[in-house]
Amino acid sequence: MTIQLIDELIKVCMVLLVVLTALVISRRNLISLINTYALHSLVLSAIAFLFFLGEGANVFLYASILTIITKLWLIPALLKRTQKIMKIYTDLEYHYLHPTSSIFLSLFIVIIVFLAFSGIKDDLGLDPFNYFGVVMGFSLVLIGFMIIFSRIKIITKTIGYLVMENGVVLLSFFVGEMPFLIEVMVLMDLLALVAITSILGFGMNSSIEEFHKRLNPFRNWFKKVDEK
Amino acid sequence: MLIVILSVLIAVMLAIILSRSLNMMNYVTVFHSVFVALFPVYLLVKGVLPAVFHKSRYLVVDTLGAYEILITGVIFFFAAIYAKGYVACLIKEGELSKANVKLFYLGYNSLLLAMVLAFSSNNLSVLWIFAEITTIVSAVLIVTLNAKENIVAAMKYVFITSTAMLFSFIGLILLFAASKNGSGAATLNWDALLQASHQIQPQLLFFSFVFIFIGFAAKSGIVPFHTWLPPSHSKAASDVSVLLSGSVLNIGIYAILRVYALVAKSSMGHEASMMVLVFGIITVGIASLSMLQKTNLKKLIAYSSVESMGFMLIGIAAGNIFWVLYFVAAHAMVKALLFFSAGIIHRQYGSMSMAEIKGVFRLQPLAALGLIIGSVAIIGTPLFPMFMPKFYIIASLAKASLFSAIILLLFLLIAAGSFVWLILQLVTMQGAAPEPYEIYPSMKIPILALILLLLVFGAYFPLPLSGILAEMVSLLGLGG
Amino acid sequence: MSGFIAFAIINVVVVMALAPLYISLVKKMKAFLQGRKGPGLLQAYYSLWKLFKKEVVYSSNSSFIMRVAPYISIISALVAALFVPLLFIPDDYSGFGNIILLLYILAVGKFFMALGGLDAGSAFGGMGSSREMSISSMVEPVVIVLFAAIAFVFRSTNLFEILREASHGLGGYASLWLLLIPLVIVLLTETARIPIDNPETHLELTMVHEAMILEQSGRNLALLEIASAIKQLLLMGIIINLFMPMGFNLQVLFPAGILIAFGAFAIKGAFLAASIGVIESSVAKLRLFRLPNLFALSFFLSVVTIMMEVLL
Amino acid sequence: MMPTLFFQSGVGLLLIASFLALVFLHVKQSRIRKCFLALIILACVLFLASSLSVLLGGDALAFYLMLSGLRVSLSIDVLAAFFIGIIGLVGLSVAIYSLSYVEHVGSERKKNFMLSMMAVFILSMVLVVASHHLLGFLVFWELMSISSLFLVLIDFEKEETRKAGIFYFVMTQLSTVFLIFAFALIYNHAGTLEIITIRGLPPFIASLVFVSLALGFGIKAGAIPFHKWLPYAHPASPSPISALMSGVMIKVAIYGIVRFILLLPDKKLWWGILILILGTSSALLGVIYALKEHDLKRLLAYHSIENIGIILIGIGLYMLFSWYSQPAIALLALFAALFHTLNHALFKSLLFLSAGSVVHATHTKNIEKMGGLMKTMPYTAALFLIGAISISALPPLNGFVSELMLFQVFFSSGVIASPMMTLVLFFALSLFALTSALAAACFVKAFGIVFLALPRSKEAEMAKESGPAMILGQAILAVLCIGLGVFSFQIFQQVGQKAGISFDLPNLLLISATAVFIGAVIFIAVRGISNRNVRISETWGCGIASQNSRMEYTASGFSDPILTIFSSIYRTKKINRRSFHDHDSAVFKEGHAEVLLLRFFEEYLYLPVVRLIRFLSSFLYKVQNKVELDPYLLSSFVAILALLLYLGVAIR
Repeated sequence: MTIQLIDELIKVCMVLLVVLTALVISRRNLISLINTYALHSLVLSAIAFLFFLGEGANVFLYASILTIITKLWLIPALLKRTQKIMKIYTDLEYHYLHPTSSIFLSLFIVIIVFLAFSGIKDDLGLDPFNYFGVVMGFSLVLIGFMIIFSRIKIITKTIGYLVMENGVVLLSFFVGEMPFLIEVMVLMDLLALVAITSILGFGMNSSIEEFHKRLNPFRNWFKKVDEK
Repeated sequence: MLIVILSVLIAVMLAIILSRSLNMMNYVTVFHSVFVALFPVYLLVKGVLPAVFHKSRYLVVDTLGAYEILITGVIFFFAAIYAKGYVACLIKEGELSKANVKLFYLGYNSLLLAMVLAFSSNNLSVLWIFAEITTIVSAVLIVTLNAKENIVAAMKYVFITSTAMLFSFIGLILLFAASKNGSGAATLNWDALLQASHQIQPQLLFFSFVFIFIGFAAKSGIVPFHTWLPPSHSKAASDVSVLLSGSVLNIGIYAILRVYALVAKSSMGHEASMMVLVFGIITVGIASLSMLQKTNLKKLIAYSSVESMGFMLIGIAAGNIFWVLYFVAAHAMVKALLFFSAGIIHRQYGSMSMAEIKGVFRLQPLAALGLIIGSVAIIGTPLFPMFMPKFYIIASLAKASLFSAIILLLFLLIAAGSFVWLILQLVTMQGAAPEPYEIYPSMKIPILALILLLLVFGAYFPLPLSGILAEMVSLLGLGG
Repeated sequence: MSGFIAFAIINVVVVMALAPLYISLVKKMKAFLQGRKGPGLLQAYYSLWKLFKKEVVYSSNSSFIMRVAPYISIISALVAALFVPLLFIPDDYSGFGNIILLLYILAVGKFFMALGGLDAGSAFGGMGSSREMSISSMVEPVVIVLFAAIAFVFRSTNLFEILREASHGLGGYASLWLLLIPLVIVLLTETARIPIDNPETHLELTMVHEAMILEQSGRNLALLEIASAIKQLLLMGIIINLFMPMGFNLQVLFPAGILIAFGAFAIKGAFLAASIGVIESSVAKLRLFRLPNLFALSFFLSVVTIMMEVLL
Repeated sequence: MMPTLFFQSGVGLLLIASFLALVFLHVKQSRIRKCFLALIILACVLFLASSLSVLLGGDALAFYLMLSGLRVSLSIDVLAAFFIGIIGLVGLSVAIYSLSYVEHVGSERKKNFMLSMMAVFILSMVLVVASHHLLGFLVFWELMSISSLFLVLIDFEKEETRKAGIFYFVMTQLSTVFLIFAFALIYNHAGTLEIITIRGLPPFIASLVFVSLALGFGIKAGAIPFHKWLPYAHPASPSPISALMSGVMIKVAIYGIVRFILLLPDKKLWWGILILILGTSSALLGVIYALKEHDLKRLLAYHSIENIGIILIGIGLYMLFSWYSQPAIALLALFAALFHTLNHALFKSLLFLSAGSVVHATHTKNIEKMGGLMKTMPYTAALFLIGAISISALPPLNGFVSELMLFQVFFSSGVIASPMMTLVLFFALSLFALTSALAAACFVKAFGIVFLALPRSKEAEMAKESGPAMILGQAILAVLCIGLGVFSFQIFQQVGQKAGISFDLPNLLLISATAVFIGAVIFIAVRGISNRNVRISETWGCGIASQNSRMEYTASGFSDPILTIFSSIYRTKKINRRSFHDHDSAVFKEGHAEVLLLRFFEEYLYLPVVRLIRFLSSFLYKVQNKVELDPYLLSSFVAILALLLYLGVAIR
């Protein structure tokens, strides 16, 4: 494959990412929300893989594989389990923003990010293509943030956080690869975070006794599904 | 050395997991914190700093790290002693279920571990990860109490800091790229960055500083990222509040200080210090105004933590790192004293509402004394350790910007007013309160010890300490 | 020193001798203007003598303040008499003559009189003291500025020096004539005369000074009367020797010079006392709260004097 | 080295006393309290000795103290020695007075605590004055504030005391804030913290330092418009403490002003004018407010404001005349200010102590409920009278001498080259004269209503004379008041020789002797010629058979004419609420009318600030006290967006 083709493909993937993000903003069904996130991560790993093809650095390959393992399988599974326990299927309400205003705000965000990063574009040595990637990555972070504060349910918030994290990863692809060890540790951290927010989210929707039963010992969390 | 440390840690964790009795867990924890406290002392006395743990230089303990570890160790040590009695009280009152005690101690020791590792990280991204881990572990510690508000508080803590920390990570990525573009060798090792900092593009450096600042500012409760702090510090068990306020908050300031050291000498140094100053002043202002709402004792103390953090930022911006570092230690001690005393008050009255704290001198004289001495100390009264750093930092600030010094002084006055109101309330409110609550001696020891420490450090400034502080300043390259 | 002692004795004797006379003279003048015959010129002496021979009545509520106030009053008046040279200026007057001290020595007497007014617990006495202290505090700035103006003109705060300078004539000090009006107002105020106070009446609405000493009787009342007469004479003496220095401080041989000066002073005093009588008869008493206006006038004139001195 | 040793052992004794009193907080025996007080008395005597040796011998003492790593240099030069002398004197008499007074203070703990804090208080004041190091100054200054705060709060059960405490604290800390600011500026520009380094400041900074010092010390000294804490704090605290606070603590602020003004370089004309305006307004308004007070201790507190004003006038005159290069007159003004400081310390402490005896005896501070105490408490009455004469500036007592010196300075303002300034000074002179006359009026009222005529309440009737220690404590001060007045000429001859200037003071000794002589002659003469019969009878009351206390003139009645004349200064607010039975407001149901005295400075200066802060704080509380997470996240989101915008603009 030629470099041009890869670049084109990456551009396609990025468009896909934007579309998926818009879906995350507007989805109300939790299951489909989680699935959308999984797809989001898949596109991300695809981009990593394309980078591997284009630049040949092994880090991208590992990153791609890791993303698939954790974000396509582990985290969605965890989330789905939580969702099942909590018996919540939809997240209907919005805070501050509605889907349409969210989309407009996202546009605004992109412009601001574009403006803000233009100052260091040359310092970082970014060509327009990479610069676009950086802007997209950062905008994803902010849009994820927007999801966190505009949606009510904890699971949605967690997904918002995950979208943010995807944005960070995307940005890092375009700026330059981080040491692999760091990437792994970040992912571990992410897992722990998702776990804790899920547990806390459960706690908010249940009685204290039930919550503590699950909280301690940890392993109970993964064994039992509440039958009520 | 690494092996010795690791084996101790593993032994500690195993011991906790395996132990059956509460006392056993407590003793192990006390041992652990003593070990942590002695570790930097050993390093300092031996003069082997910086101690490098691996050739990747990811983990390096330099003087600053050792100093912070020492503070952490001391605070955790006192908290561990306090925990013995406090946990027993909590169980007796049914606020902590017995099954959760193990989780509590596990979290306690992991938090200590994460703190130590964070302070020994030379690599900024490693520091970032450990800082994240402290968030998660702290959240676990907060929710061990049987109260729903605790979950909400922990949730706030996790979400607000983690989202902000992601921006920090972006900053780290940018810094990483910048170091590659500037000096050729891509690295996030702090010592290497400091050496190469003059080669890095200043704009880029500043850019990444701003992002890194966001995350760690959230970590240490800087306005407007402070909103998690009052609820989580006030809802957590007092023992945990001590850890959070006296120790965990320091990570943020510590990281900001490190990164600030990189950017301060560049051509964007002025912008950086201006930004830090603005955040500091806003923080002190909002916190001191919020302290005036006299409802909840622990919330008041928590807001005062926010205020102190803001003050540290101001100190950094004013360029008086020497006294900022001393302030960190003083603040940790005072905050520990305040929260320990508040814990006893909480046991006595079953509430933190200030209106209900009546006749405290009759019921809990030691707690009252602790609160009063703590309040007197934290407002920067002379002959207490907070006074000298406050004076010198304000002096430096007045040199940099007269206007902000005046504003700052007025805010500090408001903050002091709230504490005096608290003292008055404690001293004057009499009422037919219940019988004195029986307090375990292990809860009294830390309070007494801290009062003594405060008095000693207030009256006497040890000369070796001055050497250590100066060494840290020169290490950061921020001297004069 | 012996010169001063001689001066002191002569001054005190003159004061004691002349003070009641002018009280009567003013009364006589007022009576004349009202078409009455009026008391004889020696009436004041008779009255005093009679008072001395009467028994003293103390209120059962009163304390020693009541008993000492008359003495302090007369002492303050007599000490003040040492500050105002009436006939001649001694060579050595060290320690005396400070005009501020003079003022405050008079104030001591007033202070104790006011306390004495409160001592018996009667409403009249309290009212009198209250009004007296109000008026005196209103007039105080006026007096001080007036004296400051005088001191400023003569570059001295010592009355002996001022009067010595003035005895050469006021030719060089034209602006000083402006001070005559404030001085007269102060004189009227300090001696409790119309338009500030009414010495004749015992009508509760108008009296000030008389209300204050209402409870005093017998020899104590006599002492107070003498003291206020002396005060009047001293203030008159300042005005006379400042503006009409003819015959004052003659550098002639001892008995003759003194006698001439005494004669001159007595005549000038009589003239001034008569003028006071005229003034008292021709104006109406002011309401208490209108007094600040009057004082403002004299204050203004004093300030103008100073301004003239400073600017011209 | 003896004086240094005296000083140091005095410090040590006070430390021991305060420590022991804290340790034996619960001890009931009054004997042990006597021991503590003996320690304090001894320490004060030692301070006096060391101060006198400096004042007479002239050699400044210098030594140092290690304080949390700082080498705080202490130095007792003539100025410091003078103030230490004041502290020693007043401390001595207050401690003697307390020997019996302290037994009347609440519980055992309170008694011992009061003694402990009193020792710390005296100690801190002495050290503030002695300290020659900015940080040391600040440390002891704070110690002084805190210990006095505790002392104000001794009677903490009362609501008004608590209010007074918080008010006092805020004001005193505000003063510290300004001091910190000024010291920080000095430190920045001079590099070290020795007080003497203040000389090297650039002009603008010097002005800034001056203003903030003037504010800082002005607040502590109680100069108008920063005076509000004084009338709250003084009545709230026990009388010996009021005596210390009013007699000495606010003098320490004066010490600060004098010390720094002497050192500051590049003095501007407007500095002097500022101080003069501050002084004149404090003096005049202080006494005018005092006139309307009927709370005895608050009345005295307002008089403290007045006298601080007088002292400030002296300092202002010093600055003005030295700007116009008239060093001799300037020095006279400075000596007048300092002498008045001493005098005020003496007579105001005396007055507060005797007021304390009175309040203790009658259990009320309201003078409308007193009266007739002259007969039941003759010694206290006599002592109060001496204080009253002294504060009313009547000769031959000390209060008169210092005011006389000020008058002389004013009178010589003709030497100033600028006519405008001369006129301004004459105007200030008239206000000053008004002040001193009003003070006399006020003390006629105070003494007359409290001690003369008939008792106005049961308590006043039952009042008992206080114990010998209390009398002795006051007597020391009273004797000094008389002595310093009568011997002023001789004293200032000595001082003049040392300072190299001549004071043109009247010889009050001679005049008093003359007065005594005349008095004796008059007395003999009157006895010789007059009727010696004395009759005791009812006061004449227009024929009403027996007089009672309701017929007496009241304090409000007494001050009413002056209040009417100054009615534009006392603003009143009339409240009239009525409710009716019907809609047409025809049938009256009930009503409420009241005339409130508007406290001008409180209404227009303090309260708006308090309201603003309270509004902000409750707003922030509302914003920050949400249950949900989202608003919090939104705030950080907005902050981050703002930072991004900033970056977009800043980095180009």
